[in-house]
Amino acid sequence: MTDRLTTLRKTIENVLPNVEGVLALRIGPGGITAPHLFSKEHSEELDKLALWPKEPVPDTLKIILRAHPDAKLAIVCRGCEERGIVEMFKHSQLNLDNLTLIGLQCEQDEAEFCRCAKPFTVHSKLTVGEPIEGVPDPLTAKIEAMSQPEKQAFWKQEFEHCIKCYGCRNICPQCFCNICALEDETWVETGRLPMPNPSMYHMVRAMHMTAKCVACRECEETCPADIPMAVHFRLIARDVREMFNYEPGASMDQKPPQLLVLEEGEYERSGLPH
Amino acid sequence: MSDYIFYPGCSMESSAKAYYESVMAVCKPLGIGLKEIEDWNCCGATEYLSLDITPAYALIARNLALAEEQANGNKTIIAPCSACYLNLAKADHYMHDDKAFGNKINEALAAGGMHYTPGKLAVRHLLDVIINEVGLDKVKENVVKPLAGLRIAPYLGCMLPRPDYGKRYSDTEHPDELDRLLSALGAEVIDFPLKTHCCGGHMTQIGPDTAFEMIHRLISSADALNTDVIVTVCPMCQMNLDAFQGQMNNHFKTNFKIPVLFFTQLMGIAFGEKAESLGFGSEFVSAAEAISRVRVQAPKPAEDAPVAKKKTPGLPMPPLRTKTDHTQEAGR
Amino acid sequence: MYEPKIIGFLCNWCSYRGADTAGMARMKYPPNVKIIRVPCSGRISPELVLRSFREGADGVILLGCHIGDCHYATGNHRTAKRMPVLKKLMEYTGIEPERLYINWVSAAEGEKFTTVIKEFTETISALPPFVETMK
Amino acid sequence: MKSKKKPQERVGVYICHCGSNIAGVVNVEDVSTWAGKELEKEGVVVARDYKFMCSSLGQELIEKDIKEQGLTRVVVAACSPHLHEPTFRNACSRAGVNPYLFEMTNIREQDSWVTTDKLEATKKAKSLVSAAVGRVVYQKPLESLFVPIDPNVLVVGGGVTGIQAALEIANSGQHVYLVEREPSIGGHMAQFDKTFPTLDCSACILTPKMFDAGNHKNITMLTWSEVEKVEGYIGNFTVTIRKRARFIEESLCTGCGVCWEKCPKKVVDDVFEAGLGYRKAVYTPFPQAVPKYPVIDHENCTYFQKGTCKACEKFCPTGAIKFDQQDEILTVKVGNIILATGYDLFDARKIPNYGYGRLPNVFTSLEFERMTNAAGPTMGKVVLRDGVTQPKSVAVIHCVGSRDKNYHNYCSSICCMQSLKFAHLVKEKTGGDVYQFYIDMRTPGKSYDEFYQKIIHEGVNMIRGKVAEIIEGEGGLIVQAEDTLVGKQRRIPVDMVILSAGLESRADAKEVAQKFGISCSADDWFIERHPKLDPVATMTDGVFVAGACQGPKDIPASVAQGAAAAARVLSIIGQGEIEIEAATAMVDEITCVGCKQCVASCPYQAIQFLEEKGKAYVQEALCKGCGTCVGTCLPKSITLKHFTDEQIVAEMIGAMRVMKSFEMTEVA
Amino acid sequence: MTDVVSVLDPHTSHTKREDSILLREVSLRTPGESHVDMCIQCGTCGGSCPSGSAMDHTPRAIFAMLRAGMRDDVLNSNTPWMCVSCYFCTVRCPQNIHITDVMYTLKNMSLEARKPTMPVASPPPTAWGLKNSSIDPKKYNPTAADFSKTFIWMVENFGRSFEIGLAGVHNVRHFITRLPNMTPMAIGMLTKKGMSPLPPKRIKGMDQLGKILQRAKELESS
Repeated sequence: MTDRLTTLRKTIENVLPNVEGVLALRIGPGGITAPHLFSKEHSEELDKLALWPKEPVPDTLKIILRAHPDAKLAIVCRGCEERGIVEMFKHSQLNLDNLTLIGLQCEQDEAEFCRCAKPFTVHSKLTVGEPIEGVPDPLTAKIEAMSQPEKQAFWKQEFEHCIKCYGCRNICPQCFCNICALEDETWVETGRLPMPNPSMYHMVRAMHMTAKCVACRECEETCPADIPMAVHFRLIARDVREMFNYEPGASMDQKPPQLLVLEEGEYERSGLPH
Repeated sequence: MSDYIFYPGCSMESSAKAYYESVMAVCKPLGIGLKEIEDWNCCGATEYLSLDITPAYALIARNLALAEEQANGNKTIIAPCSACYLNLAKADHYMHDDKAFGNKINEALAAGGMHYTPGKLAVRHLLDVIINEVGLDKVKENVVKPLAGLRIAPYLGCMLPRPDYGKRYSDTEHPDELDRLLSALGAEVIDFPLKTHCCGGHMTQIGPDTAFEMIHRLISSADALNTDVIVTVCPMCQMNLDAFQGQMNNHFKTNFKIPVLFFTQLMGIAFGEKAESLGFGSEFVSAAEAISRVRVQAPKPAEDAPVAKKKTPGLPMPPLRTKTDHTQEAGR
Repeated sequence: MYEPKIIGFLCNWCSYRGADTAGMARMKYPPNVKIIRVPCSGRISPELVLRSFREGADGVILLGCHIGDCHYATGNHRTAKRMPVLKKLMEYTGIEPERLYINWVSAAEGEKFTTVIKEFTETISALPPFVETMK
Repeated sequence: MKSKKKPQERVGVYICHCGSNIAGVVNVEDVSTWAGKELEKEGVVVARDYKFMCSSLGQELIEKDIKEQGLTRVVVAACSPHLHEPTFRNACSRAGVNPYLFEMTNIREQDSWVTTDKLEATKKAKSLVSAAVGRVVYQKPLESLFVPIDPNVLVVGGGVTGIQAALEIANSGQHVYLVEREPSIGGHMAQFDKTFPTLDCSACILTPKMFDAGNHKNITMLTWSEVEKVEGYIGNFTVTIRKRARFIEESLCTGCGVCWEKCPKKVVDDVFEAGLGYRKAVYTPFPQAVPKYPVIDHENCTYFQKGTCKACEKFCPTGAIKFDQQDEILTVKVGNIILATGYDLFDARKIPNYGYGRLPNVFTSLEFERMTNAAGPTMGKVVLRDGVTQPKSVAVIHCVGSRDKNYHNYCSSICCMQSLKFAHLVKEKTGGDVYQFYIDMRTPGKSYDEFYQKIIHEGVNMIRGKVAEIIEGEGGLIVQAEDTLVGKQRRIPVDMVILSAGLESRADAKEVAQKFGISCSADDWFIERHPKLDPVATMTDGVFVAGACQGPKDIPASVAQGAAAAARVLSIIGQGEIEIEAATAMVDEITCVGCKQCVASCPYQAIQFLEEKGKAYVQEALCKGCGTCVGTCLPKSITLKHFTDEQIVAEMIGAMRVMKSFEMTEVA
Repeated sequence: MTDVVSVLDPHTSHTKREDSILLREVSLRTPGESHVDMCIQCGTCGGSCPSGSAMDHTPRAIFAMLRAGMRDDVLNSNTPWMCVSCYFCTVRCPQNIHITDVMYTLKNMSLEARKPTMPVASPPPTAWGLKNSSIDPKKYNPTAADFSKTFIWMVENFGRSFEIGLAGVHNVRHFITRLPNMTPMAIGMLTKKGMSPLPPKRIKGMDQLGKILQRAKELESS
C-alpha cells in the first residue's frame, strides 16, 4: 500500500503544475476518506492523500464539470472508474482533452472486496501499481444458479427493503440525466412503500444500465438497504458481451449495440425466433 | 526453425518411401521441424468412410486427439499425403461445424480415454506450409542447382485443392502454388490443364478400365505438352501414374514413358542433395534420363524444344485474374 | 383455469396488417390479446413492456416487420437488440422470460400471426397469473 | 418531478355494426350502452351504435354530435384503421375537430372476424373501446407540415432507362440533370447489335433517343461526371456533382474526329468494346456518341504520362484541346432523384472450370455482342480469338454466375433469351452447329417463347445440363456436361464457347445506395419500396430507382420502369408541395442531456446535434416517425407525436382495466 | 397420386411422407449440412464426374431417385462405389450440396441394408419405406465394397494399412485373370520400392483404438 501511495504522490506532484487540479482521495477531518481536488496552491494537502476505501471519484468529477465544464483536471482512477469516465466521454458528458487520467491498479484484496473482473486500467497513460488479474464474482454466480422461484423470492425480499432513496442513482457515474425517468410516475409508482413487485424502479434502472454499467459497484456500496443490485448489471453486461460483442468502457469509439443495426451473427446469438 | 506436428501416413512407410526420404531431406534446410505424432494410426483413406461413417471419423479423430495431446504449443499438423491431409482437415471441419457430430465423435474417443477440441489444430499440407509459411524467398536461397531446361507438369490431384475447407489455395481447379514453387526451383513449368484432375484413386483396384482411362488422359495430355517429368504431391497420385503407367500402356497399346516424381524429390535435387538420398530409383518409369539433364546442365536437344504456337495478331484476351482481384472480391 | 391478459404491441406496417389479414381470412384465435398499434417495433421501450406487466398483463407480445423488411429500414434492428436483454433481465429477476415474446410477422402472414398468438396464449395460460406470482 | 393530471375532455364513442360483419358476433348495442355508462368518468358523453359508420349518414352523425354536443374527442370502433381512418379523420376535420384528436379501434378484423365466442367478442370489443377512450383524451392536435417541391429532377445513369426517364420528364416541361459516368450516354444497349425477340437493330432504336436527350432544351447533360454528395430531403435535395476534366473545350469542339485519328496511343477498350477491341487515348466510345465531344484518357495519354506528344493539340482545327482543364464541382438543387445506374457483367474468370481468360476461344456474352456488332472490332464477323477463323461449332452456356450459390443465387432473367439470340446469330453468320447448354429454359415475356420455338426450328442443339468444364482438346475446345434428359455424360468438341454471363449489381452499388440514403438487398441490388405495389419508389421519399439497378431486367422492362419513375416524379411535382408526416419526434431541450445516443440510433440520420446548445434536434422533414429514438432516450426527452408514452400507457391501462373488471365479476 | 404410382409399379409404391423420409435419412446421416434436398437437377455433378461413364446412374439422377423415394434402386446402384472422391462435383455444385459426402453416406446405407442383422427376407421397418424390399445382396458392386472391407480389416487389426498386401489380397479375389499382367508391378514393388510383403507392426494403442471404434460403431447404429 505504502508503495503505491508514494508512487501516486510522486505522479500527482509531476502532473499538478500542468493542470488546475487533481481529483483523488484524501483523509479528511474525522479520518473520513473522501474525494478531494488537490491543487498546486495547497500541495501540502498531499500528505493526506489516500487510496482506500474506494470512493466515487467520477461522481465528484461529474459535479465539478457541471459547474466548470472547461476545467483542466487530472483524476486518479481505478479500472472501474476509468471505464466510467470513458462511458461519460462516449455520452458527451466530458471532454477527455481536458482530463489527464492517472490509472491506479487495484491490489488483490481490493479486487476481491469488489468481486471485480477487471481491476486494472487500460486507457490511462500514467499508471500506478501493477495490474493484476480479475477475480470471479461468487455472488453473481450464486444468484444465477438459483431456480426461477428462488430468484423471484430473493429479489422480492431484497426489493422490499428498498426505501427509494435514489442513492444508487445519485452516486452512479453513468446517471447524468437532468431529469430522470425514475422520477416520472409514468414508469415508477409514487407514494408506496414497500414498492409494488416487480420493482419498476430497479428494473427500469437495470435496463438503463445495459451497455453502460462499468461494474464499479458504487451503487451497492452506497445502498442503505444493502441490495446487491449490481448483480443484475453484471449478468446483463455478460449477455451483452456475448450477444453483441460490446463491453462498456473498453473502447473509446465503440457505440452501444442497441443503437445500431444488427451485425452478422448477432441475430443468431440474440435467441430470437428465426 | 519452426516446429510442426507431423502425420506421415501409411504410404510413407511403404510405397512412398521416396517421398518420406525427400521430405526429410528438404524440410531441414527450410527450417521446418517435423515432430511425428507418436503411435498415429491410419486415416482410413476413402475406404473406411465408405463403410461406416462414425467409426471412420473416430479413427481419424484419434490422430487429432493424439496430436492435441502431444502438441506442446504447436498448432499445425503437416500431412504430406493429400488423402491423409483431407481426412484430418475434414474431421476437424465437420466436428467444428456440426456440434452434435463433434460431440458424437468425442463420445467415441472417450471410450479410449481421449478427446479432441475441434478447431484447436490447423491441418495443412506440406506444399501449403512451404509456400505460405516458409516463403519462396527462402526456397530460392537454398537452390544451388537450378532445374533449368527441365519441363515439368505440376500435378496436384483432387484432395489438396478441393474442397479446401481452410481456403488455403488460390483456386479449387487451377491453383498456382505448385507452379510457383517449381518456377522458384528454376524449372520450366508447363501450364498443365489437368493439374487437378483425378488420377483414378481407388479405381485402379475396383474398376481398372475406368482408372486406365483417367491415367491415360493425364499421361497423354502431359506427353502432348512435351513433359519431361510429372510432379505430384500425393503418394496415391504418384503410385497410380507411375506404377500403373505400364498397365495403362498395355491397355491402350501405347508406349508412354513419363517419369512421375514427388515435388520434394526435385526440391532436393535443386538443393544439391544426392539423388540416392532422395529415393530416386524407386520409381517404375525411370527418371534417371530426365535428371541427368539437370546434373550436367546439358542444353536440350533441338527437336525436343516445344513447338511455339504460331502467333497471329488476333483479338485481345481478357487479363488473367490477379491476387488483387481475389482480395477485392473477398472485400465485397 | 384463468383467462390470461395479453398486451400485443404491433407495428403499423407489417404485423398490424398481418393481424388484419388473419381477420380477413376469418382465422380464429383466442380473444385474450389486446393489440396496441405503434408505428414501429423500435418505438417500444423496455419501460413500456415493464409497465404492461405492472398493470397486470400476464404476457406481452411484440411483433414487427421481418428483419430486412422494416418500413423504417432498420427500426426493428433496435428491437432485436433491446428486447433480448430485457428478457434476460426478467430471467435474472425471477420473472419467467417466456412472458415476453418477440417475433416478426409480415402483412401477408395472417396464418403465422394466428399461430403465434395461439401458441403464446397457450404458453401464458400454462403459467400462473402474473399478479399472483408477484404477491 | 413530472406529475400528470387527467385532461377533461368530451368524448363521443361510435360503434359500427358493419352490417352483420361486426353486429353478428359482437353485441354492439351492449357495447355502446356500456360505454355510455361505464366510461362516463373517462369523459364519454355520447355513445352510439350505427349500421354503417363509414356511410355518409354515419359520418354526419359524428359531425352533428361534434357541433351539438361540443365533442372534443371522437372514437370509432369499426374496421381496420388502414381502411377508414382517413374517412373519419376528414369527418372530424369538417366539423372543426383536429383529425389527430380522432382514434379508431378495430373490432372487425381483430375481433368479430377472429373470435368464435360472442360473449368473449363483446368483452374484447369493450376493452378495445376502453383502450381507445383512455388514449384519445391524451391526444394532441397536430398540423401537417408542407414543403414546396423543387421541380428540377436529377437522373443518374444515361443508359436506356435513364434516357427514357429524362425524356419523359423533359417533355413535360420540367428540367432534368442527366448524369453519366462514361463519356457518352447509351449504356449497355449501345453495345448490342440485335435485340431479342424481334431482332431489330439496337442502334437504330436507341440513337434517336440519345440524340433527342442530347439536344433537349430541358436536359442538362453531364457526361464523364459523377454524383459526389446528396443532402436534403424530398422536394429539396442539394446534389454535388463532379464533372471530370475531359481536356476538351466543349464550346470549341466540333466532334470532327481528327484528334483520335492522329492520336498515336492505342489501348484496349475494356468498357465499350468489352476488352475485344481498341480505342485511342483520346476517344469517343462509338461514332454515334452523345455528346459528340471526346475525352482524353489521362492514364493512357502519352503527353500526360511522358510529357511529350500533344499530337491531338497540333492537329485540332479549332484549338479545343485543353491539357490544363480541371475537374469542375457543380451544385444543383433538385426535388426528386431517379437512379438508373444499371448493372455490371459477372466476371466469368471467377469460374475456373470454364477457362475464360485462359482459353482463348471462350468468350463472354458482352464480347460476343461486340463481335456481332457491325461497328464492332470484327465488323460483325463471328471469328475465333485469332481474328480470322470462322468457328464451325459453337457452344452457348447459360447461367454463368447465375443460379449458383458459389456466385449469384438469383436468375439473371435475360440470359435464356440472350443465348437464344446468340444461337440465331451464329447460325445466321456462320451456318455452324450450335449447342445450347441450359438448366431450365425461361421465356416468359411477350413473344419470347415463340422466339424459342423459332430457334429450335433453326436446328440448334438443345442440351439440358449445366456445363461441368471446358478443356482444350481435339484441336479445339471440349465441353463436358451431363445431358440430364438422357442421364449420360457428354463431351462435345466445339471451336468456340460463349458464356452467357449473369448480370450483377454495380461494383459500387453499396456506396451509391449510401450516398442516396436507400438500401441494398443481399446481392446489392437497390431495394424498392414495395416489390409489387411500389416498384420504382424507395423507402426514401423523393428517390426512385428504375431499370437494372433494382434487379436484372431486359430492355422493355427497363424502359417501362424509366417511364414509371418519371410518372411518379411528375405526379409529385404536380402537387407543388408535399405533406410531411405529422407524427414526428420532438426533443424536449430542457431535459435533453446531450448524450447523442439518439443521433446514432436514427435510421434516417434525422437527428442533428446542436453543438452550441449541447442538445439533440429532430429535423422534421427528415423524420419518418418510427420512434426508434424514443425507445433509446433514457431521460425520455424525445417524444413521438401521436404515439407518446402517456398515450400508449393510457391505452394499455384502458384495456387492462376492463379485462381486470371482467375477471372480478366472473369471480364474484 | 400415390395410387397412380403404385398401379404402375408396385415395387416403387411410396407415400409422399416416405419419400421425404429417405431424403431426410440421407441428410441426417451425413455430417454437417449436406443440402441434399436442394438439388435443382442441373447435372453439373454428372458432367464433372471423372468416373461418370462407369456409373449406372449419374449423381444427379441419384438425387432425383432419393427424392422419389426409390430406396432400393439407389442402394443397388453402383454410383456411390464408383466415386473417386475428387470433389469436383462438390466445389462446382451451384446448390452447395456436399455430394462426395453424400456418396459416402449412400455406401454406408447400401452395406447396412445387406447386413445379416437386417434380414432382407423379413419385412424391414416400414418407417424407412422398405415395404417390398428388393435389395439384392448380390446386386451391388462387390469389388468396391470388398476393397473397402479388406482395407478396413487391415486397419482394424494393425492400425495402419500397407498397399502391397492390400492389393495382393484384393486382386487375388477379384481380378485373378489380371494377375499375370500385374506380376511385373508386384515384383517392382518389392524390388524397386523395397517394400516388405509382410504386414506392418501393430500400433501400440491397438487396444485403445479398438475400444474407440467399438464405441463409434455403437453410436453409429443408435
